[in-house]
Amino acid sequence: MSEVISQQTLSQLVDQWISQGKRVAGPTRVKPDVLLYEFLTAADQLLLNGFIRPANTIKELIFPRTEKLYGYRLEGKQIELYDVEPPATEQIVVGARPCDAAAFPTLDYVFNWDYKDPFYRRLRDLTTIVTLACRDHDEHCFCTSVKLAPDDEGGSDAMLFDLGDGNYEVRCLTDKGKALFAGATQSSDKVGKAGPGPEPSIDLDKVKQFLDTNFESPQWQSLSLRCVGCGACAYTCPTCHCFDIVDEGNAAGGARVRNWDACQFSMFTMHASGHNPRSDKSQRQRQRIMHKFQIYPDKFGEILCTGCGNCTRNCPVSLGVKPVLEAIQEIATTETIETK
Amino acid sequence: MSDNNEFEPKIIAYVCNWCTYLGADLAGTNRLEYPTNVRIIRLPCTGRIDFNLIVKAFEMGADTVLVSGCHPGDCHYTSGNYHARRRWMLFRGLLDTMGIDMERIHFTWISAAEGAKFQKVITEITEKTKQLGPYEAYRKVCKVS
Amino acid sequence: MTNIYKPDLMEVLQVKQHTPDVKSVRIKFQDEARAREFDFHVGQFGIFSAFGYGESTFNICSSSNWKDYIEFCFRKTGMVTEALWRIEEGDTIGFRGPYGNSYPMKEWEGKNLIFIGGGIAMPPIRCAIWYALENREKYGNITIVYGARTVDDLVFQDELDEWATRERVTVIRTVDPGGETPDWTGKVGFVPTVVEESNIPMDNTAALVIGPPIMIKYTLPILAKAGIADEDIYTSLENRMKCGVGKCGRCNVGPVYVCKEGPVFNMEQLKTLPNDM
Amino acid sequence: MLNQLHETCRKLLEDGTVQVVIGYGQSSPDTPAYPIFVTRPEDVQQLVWNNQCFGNLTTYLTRKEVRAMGKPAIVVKGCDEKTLVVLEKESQIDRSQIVVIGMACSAVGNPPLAKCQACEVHMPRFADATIGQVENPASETDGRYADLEAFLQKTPADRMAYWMNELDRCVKCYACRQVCPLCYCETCIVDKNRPQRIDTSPTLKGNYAWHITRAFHLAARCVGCDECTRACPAGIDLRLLNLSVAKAAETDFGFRAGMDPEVEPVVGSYSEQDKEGFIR
Repeated sequence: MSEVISQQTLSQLVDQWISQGKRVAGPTRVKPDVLLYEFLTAADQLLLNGFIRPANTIKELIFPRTEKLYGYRLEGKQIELYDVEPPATEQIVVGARPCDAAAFPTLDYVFNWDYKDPFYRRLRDLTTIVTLACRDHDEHCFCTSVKLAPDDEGGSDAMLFDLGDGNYEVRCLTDKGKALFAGATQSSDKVGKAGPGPEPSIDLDKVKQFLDTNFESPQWQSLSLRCVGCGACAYTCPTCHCFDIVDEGNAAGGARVRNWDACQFSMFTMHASGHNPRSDKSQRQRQRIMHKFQIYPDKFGEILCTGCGNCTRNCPVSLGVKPVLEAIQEIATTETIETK
Repeated sequence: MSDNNEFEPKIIAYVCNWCTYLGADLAGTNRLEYPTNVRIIRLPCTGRIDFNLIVKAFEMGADTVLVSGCHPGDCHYTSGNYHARRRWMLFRGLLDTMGIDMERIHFTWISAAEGAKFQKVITEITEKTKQLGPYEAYRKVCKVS
Repeated sequence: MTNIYKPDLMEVLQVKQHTPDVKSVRIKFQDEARAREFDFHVGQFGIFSAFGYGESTFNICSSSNWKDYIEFCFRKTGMVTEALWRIEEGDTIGFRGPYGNSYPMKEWEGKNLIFIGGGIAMPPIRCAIWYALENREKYGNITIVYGARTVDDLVFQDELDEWATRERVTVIRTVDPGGETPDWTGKVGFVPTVVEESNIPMDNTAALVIGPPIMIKYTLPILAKAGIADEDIYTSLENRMKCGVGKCGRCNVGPVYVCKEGPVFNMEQLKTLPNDM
Repeated sequence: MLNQLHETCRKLLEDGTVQVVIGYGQSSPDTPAYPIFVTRPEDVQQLVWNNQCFGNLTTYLTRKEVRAMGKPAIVVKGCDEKTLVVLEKESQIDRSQIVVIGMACSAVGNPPLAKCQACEVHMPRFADATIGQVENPASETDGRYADLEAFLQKTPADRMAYWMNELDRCVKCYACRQVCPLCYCETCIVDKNRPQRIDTSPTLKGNYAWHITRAFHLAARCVGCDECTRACPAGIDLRLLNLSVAKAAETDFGFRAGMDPEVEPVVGSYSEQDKEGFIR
């Protein structure tokens, strides 16, 4: 037995949430050739099918690209700090991909170890995530290689399965999810099924082994050679979470703000002295891969990658995680053969 | 509308040290009154007037920006104003495409002897800006979300 | 929920200029309750802010025994430090911390101590020196080797003078060749050479070496040769940081987050880290 | 054509004329080709040439890692080749130290990119080796600024509204800057903070300041390769901004960046006769 919802009821539900003043986001076409997760003003903007995944991620709902940490007012020698009004609006994402949602249980670790990040937690609590199990994948998808699946439930409060007949099976996974769909679904004997997902192509153990023993490998140079050094991969990654803290304001007052930052920028680690521990883009590319597949797993036990493939899709030179891992795997294999 | 409520525009004037600034000075010594809406920022030469400064002025709440320097041929540094002129020509095209109100950006040549012209220009663009009203559109851009 | 990014407001009690581009600042909590509960260990760092400009990370260079105020020291090099350069007595700045680990002052008890610093690295050593002097009976001989490019670049000169008058304390000052003045009475030469030539007894000794990477690189073999074990040689790393609390992702050296697992490391630990510095 | 490319490159590598060939590789058909760096003659088979070869590879000529590889040969389309003219004019490259392999190109993309619709350099003009012939190249049109002109039909208020909507999506990943072969500054002005001219935050304010700056720093330099637009993950049509400055340069000075190596660049020179109708 399952619970199903028709496309029509789902749309009504979305409109209802919007009219209740909730912020509802989902995949939508902002231009003929640009598909992004955006806040919706009406259910008919929501697109669930006919594409692999949006070019951005839902990370932004919980870890905004720019966020005020607090404000300050200056008057003569007097300074007053004040908290920025915390967001109180409930947020709902509809039609997120499981590879978007799966990032949050992983990100919970870094935002909550020792010092708890109140901004992340607040938005995390306010957000309900309804994912849609993937039926299709493209050549950049590799969720199955990082131990996820097209219907991975991590981070989802509810998951939809397209039944192909204008109906969706709804699986409520948390209380938040249940509350959202309470009374809106009907019992049915139809059970949804996700697509098979991409064939796993990366042996993570092999990759980890390479990373553990090849910090100083000349291969990093060739692996990063075509990288142009932008932040498109990091900013469209569901799990990249590095940030910068800057002041925005003038002599009278302003705010301290945190903005997304990316390890691929040379300024990221530049010391005041002018020394830069990662002055080379090979060092920066290494940091990105190490952080995801060695440092984070060693520290928190989770891989910092959901295999969504956004980094490669958005990369101006089609680099990103998957091609690098595949190359590492190939190098690792060749080297093993050679040493034998 | 009472005088108190009348819109008083903020006008930023980037002027060169050698001509327009002295022109403004002359207006002062000759007691030629001009509106107090203008805030004069002195730079060495119009060639130094980085277009970022124009954007910055709008960011900081200017309703109109004036850039003014030496007449062609009079540049203290020989050619600063010629270079500036070229850049403005290109810059105007860009701002126009971005939908920035071109009636809020003015360029003039005012020499050290033209105190009266300075007075006239400032009076005119102040009046003009009063008609246009506050530059709400750019303030909307700069309202940090 | 506590806003971990919001600093405490601090009143500036004193600003002291040491060199043409180095100042130290003494600050105290505006909030008295915070002042009472505040505690730290020497070696920890804080994040200091000039509102309107941003935050910068410095070691807390005062001793943890000084309860009425804390001090930090900085060189004018960027936007934030230029803003801090302009502050005066009575101004307000921001401080959050203390962050990171600290010097193992407890473990060092019963040992001779050798402090080796170069340039702007004196402040993070100074807190440990004062702490040791304030618990004088717990530590053996103290040797301080401090070098800078020129005589003008030596910071805390008055305190160096004072330390030199204390019992069982040796202070060796040096400047790089060419940096001396006609009346300079200290040594002339680079720190590693001076350490080597000074015949400092190094038995039962713990060393704290902070300075430019090149200075550390050439000093370490000398200490090793004198028989100081890797686990007794300490340094403090100063990577670029933004959050200070292990989130912003830039201060790591390989797997180690300097802001949380550092900034204090001994050589044994550093040798396990990849060359990411 | 591909054979000829392979042979040319093999020869260049074999006889040591160059140490590296910067060209296009591809993982599977009909996916965007990406830059590859071929250093061994036996690897020239990896080079591809087809309508997926979007990138402007000249962006690598000024990068230290690539420079360290030795003398390069570079595969260019007619449009990319214009960049070389500007780079040389700005003393960023020594043309005699680069072997340019020009590819005849009717258009890239399917459907062809906007820039290809009004392309007049299907055949590279200054290459050391030119490969292929364009059959029935679209005849040169005056449509270079067609999209911009259509856009300018909107009222200024509508244009403002359009950009507010577009630039709201900018996340400041700087892909536009990083792919640009003419954004070669050691330290970009947004990365300088004394003073902080441009807000680094990806707010509308910071984004406006950034995109005005980016477009204007390319004034009369941008050759219209449109890599910035292609690279933008938010799909912002940066091309319109570049075109507006290019159009001003052409209208006012008869100048088109990268077209004629003999002409003095517009920015950096001046004429006493420049028109100044807008100056009082």
